[in-house]
Amino acid sequence: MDALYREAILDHYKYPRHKGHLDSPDITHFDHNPFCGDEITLELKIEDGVVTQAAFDGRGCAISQASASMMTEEIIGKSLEELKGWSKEDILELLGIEIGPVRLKCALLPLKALKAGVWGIEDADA
Amino acid sequence: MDALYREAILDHYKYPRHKGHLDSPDITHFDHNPFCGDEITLELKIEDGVVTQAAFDGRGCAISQASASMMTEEIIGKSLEELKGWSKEDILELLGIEIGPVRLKCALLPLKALKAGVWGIEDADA
Amino acid sequence: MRSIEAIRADFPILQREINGAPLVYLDNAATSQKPLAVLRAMDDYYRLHNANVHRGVHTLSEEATALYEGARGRIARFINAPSSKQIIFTRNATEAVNLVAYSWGMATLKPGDEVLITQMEHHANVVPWQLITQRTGATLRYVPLDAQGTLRLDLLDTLLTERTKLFAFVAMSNVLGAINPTAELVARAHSVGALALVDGAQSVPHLPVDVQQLNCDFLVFSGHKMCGPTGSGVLYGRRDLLEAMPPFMGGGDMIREVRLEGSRWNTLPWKFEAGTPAIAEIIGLGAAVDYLADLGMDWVAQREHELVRAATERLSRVEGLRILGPGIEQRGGVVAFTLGEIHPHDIAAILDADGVAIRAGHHCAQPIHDFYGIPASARASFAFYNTFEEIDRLVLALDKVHAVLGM
Amino acid sequence: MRSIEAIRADFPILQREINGAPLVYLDNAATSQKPLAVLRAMDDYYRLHNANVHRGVHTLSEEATALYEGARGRIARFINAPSSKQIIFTRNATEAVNLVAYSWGMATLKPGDEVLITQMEHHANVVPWQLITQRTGATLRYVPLDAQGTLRLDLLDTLLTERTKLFAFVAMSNVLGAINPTAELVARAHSVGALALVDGAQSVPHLPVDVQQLNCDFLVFSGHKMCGPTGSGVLYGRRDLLEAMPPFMGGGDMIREVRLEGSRWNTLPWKFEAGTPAIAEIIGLGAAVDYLADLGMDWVAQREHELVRAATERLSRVEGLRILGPGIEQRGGVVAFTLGEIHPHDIAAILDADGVAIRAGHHCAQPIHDFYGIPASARASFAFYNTFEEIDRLVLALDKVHAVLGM
Ligand SMILES: Cc1ncc(COP(=O)(O)O)c(C=O)c1O
Ligand SMILES: Cc1ncc(COP(=O)(O)O)c(C=O)c1O
Repeated sequence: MDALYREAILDHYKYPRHKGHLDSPDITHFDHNPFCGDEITLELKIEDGVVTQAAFDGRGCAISQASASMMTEEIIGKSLEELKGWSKEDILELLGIEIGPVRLKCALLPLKALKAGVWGIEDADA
Repeated sequence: MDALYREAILDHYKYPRHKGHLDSPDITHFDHNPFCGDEITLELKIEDGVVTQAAFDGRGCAISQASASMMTEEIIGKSLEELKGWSKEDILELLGIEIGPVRLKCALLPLKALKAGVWGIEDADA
Repeated sequence: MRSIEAIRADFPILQREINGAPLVYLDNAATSQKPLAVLRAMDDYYRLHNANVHRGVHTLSEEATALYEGARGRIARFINAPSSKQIIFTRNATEAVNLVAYSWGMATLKPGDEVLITQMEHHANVVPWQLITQRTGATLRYVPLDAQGTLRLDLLDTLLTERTKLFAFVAMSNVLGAINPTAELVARAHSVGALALVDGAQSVPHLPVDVQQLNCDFLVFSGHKMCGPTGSGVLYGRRDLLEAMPPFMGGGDMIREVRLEGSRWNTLPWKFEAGTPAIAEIIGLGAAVDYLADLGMDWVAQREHELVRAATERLSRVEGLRILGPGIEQRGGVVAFTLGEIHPHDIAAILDADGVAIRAGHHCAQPIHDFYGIPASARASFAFYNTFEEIDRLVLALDKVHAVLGM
Repeated sequence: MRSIEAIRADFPILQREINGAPLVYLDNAATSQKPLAVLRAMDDYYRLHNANVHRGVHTLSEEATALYEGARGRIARFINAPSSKQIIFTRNATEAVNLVAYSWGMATLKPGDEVLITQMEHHANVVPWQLITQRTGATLRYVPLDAQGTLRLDLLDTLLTERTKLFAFVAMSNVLGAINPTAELVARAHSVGALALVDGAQSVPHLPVDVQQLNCDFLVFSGHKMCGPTGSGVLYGRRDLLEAMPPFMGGGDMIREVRLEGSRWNTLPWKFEAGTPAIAEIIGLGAAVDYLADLGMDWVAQREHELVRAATERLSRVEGLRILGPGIEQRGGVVAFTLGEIHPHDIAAILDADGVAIRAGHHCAQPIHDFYGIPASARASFAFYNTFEEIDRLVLALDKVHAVLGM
């Protein structure tokens, strides 16, 4: 099968972690990619500058959904300062796949929402 | 030498016939080709629907000048009706050369002036 | 008729392997592949004749001009235009629509006027009209779709009124595959005094098109979708309209005289062709229409109809697959579909792993997808060089999508 | 450095014979010839990778996109643009000027505003400003020429005022050969708060050009004049300006979202690239800038300078021959001339009989010819692949013009 759909990605796509909503999140951010219709809403609870809970909701392709699921797992327990330093490489490492320019947009949509939420900036470049 | 500049053409170019102006012409028509700057003023005297005198003035390339000179020679004595029936083939026959699309415009400028003058129509297609 | 194998041999790219499997190219509505005859026409031009056209007195320039203008004549004949003066070269269909919007639209439209388009338009036939109606204060209206993905023609009487100045619509949708009753729609536009612009980007490459029979005022299409090169497109227009329209872009070739105080325009078609044209590309497009004319557009349409009939039959048996658009009688060689909840990107990516190239997304037709309430669809689109075996490969690969992503 | 013979072997057309004599191609200012590397890049694209770019998920589309966007990066580096987002692809330099005129000009210019151009502009940098100033009620002004055929810079103080919104001028004239002090003119424009648009159609192919050093706001040029294919052109723009400008043409690729109620634009550079771009041509242009960068633009400029120095020396000894434009220090590889009263068409035709290709006419620069009071001129223009022997052939053929047409 295509290297894109490795086992871990399919697992996160079929059984997404942290999918849903938080009660009164501290940060909520919605982003979408109109070219393919991927949508994500990311919610975070923050205590002392550290992410204590994370959830996402949305729809989209396996890559964007797996990326969101993996990312929410990973960011819990991380400080906002650390997350501000995250780059596209961090997400690609999580996904563990090589990715072309079109699908890259899918893979990075959750990061884009995270960054924008954390920085409080709409439409920031990931 | 280039087939364009055969002897007869050079002769008409160097020694143009009927170059100049008529006293009180019946028909005067100016036309020009802005792409190369060829200009011609054609003057005709008409009696009983027949060209009795013709003259041209202008400037331009050898082809346009030779064409004007040859044409004025040829049209004297011809009826306006007959000239209305002239086409581009008649001029090309006079010139006796094969001619590409760009120079064709030069060759046909005198005919264009003749036609417009005779038909009284500005900018008529030759 | 030559065999399909022989025809396929004309297209070098069809020999390619993708991820170890022979390429199955089913993205023809996005752009077609090019036969050798087209590649050779352009290569020969550059190796033997390349020069700037018009007004060059030297041999190369005369040759280049004859090739370029010769292509115009052959393209005119291909759509049965009365004169090659009515064939204006653009980069693509999109530029052709913009040319009409900027030149005719800006000079004509006023507040109160209406432009009518449809909900099945490609963005190329939407956005220019949004821009120009905003600028001029005119109103943009849409013919909506019915449940079958065809036009609500029952609403035309209400939508087409004496306020309508232009009805711009697609002859064949690049998503729904729907073939619209073009001549009838043109007549309806004319009956209220509106002009009719036909977006032929999908019809000219795939169906016989005769502008005199359609009686349309404008027709736009793209060379790259009809075996021609990228960078080539066409606007056909009614002669009196084109004569009356102000120029669009200014520059060399489109003028007759330039003085510091002002300029006079050149005659048709050059009035609308500013600057050095896409010479090699238009010569390539000339070779492409020769190629298509040799095959015969009736044969092309027939062959693609058989392909799409087989495809829709086989696809409709795939579990969870839903085809957008009308039934086979009204459909050209395009099948857009959804597959359960699986995102089209995932479908296309998994198909690609087996060498099957389809497109996923909104195909530059978001209003259609809004109508269906979906963000995107997968689309297989056919050309005459496709085969029935390739349809088998498509269906097999779709089974794999289920296997990989099915819950 | 490779030998000139080796370089000439890269250009297949230079093997051609015209009327029995080897081609001497001296019409490079109209369009350049193309090296094999450019032809191969395009042919390979069509044979191996052809697909529509952007948003295609299948392999061919990803390859095509990578090639297309890769070319953008290389072209950006060629002119030292800060970012490839500032490189917008057009058909030619003419379209690039029109893009600025329609997008920036229509949104910005008001009655009382002024656009300043010069009397040595190509029509491409005249007519769009005539059209747009007429539409907006702004005023168009000209920097006149002095007797040497250079700009009357002494008048700049009067002509450039706080009313001037844009100063658009040619870096190197395609008739006079004059190389203008571009960076200085840009600075002068900026000193009154005006933007500076540089027409680089003749400079980018022949001189090293660095947009950051010039500090210009816009730069336009054409691919076909710099070893690239027809159908390719470039607009470079300052990023903040491009961001703020409204789109020019509407359609696919330039939008982010299209709803029936309106649309949102895509980001740079795609906001200005509506519809399927000239994919193969831009890939070809990428190969062309690689080719030029390999030669080195310093070497190109040096070589062409030597050629034009030799040409002007030898030509000035031809009886009755008068060269238009400035002396050799200020001249690029262009020599326009008149020969007594002999019409330039006749000169070019007689030269063509000996295989020497020059251009005759106004070269899309009528205001220059009006200045000299002549309707047309003959023009020899050089590229690095020309030779000193070819200059001999030019001069010999001019002697023949005298023999044939002399009185
Ligand atoms: C100085 C100058 N500007 C603009 C142009 C227009 O170039 P194009 O016809 O490729 O748009 C030319 C081409 O002749 C030129 O020499
Ligand atoms: C129906 C339709 N119209 C217009 C276009 C625009 O064509 P281009 O991108 O070549 O301008 C397309 C191309 O996808 C199309 O399918």
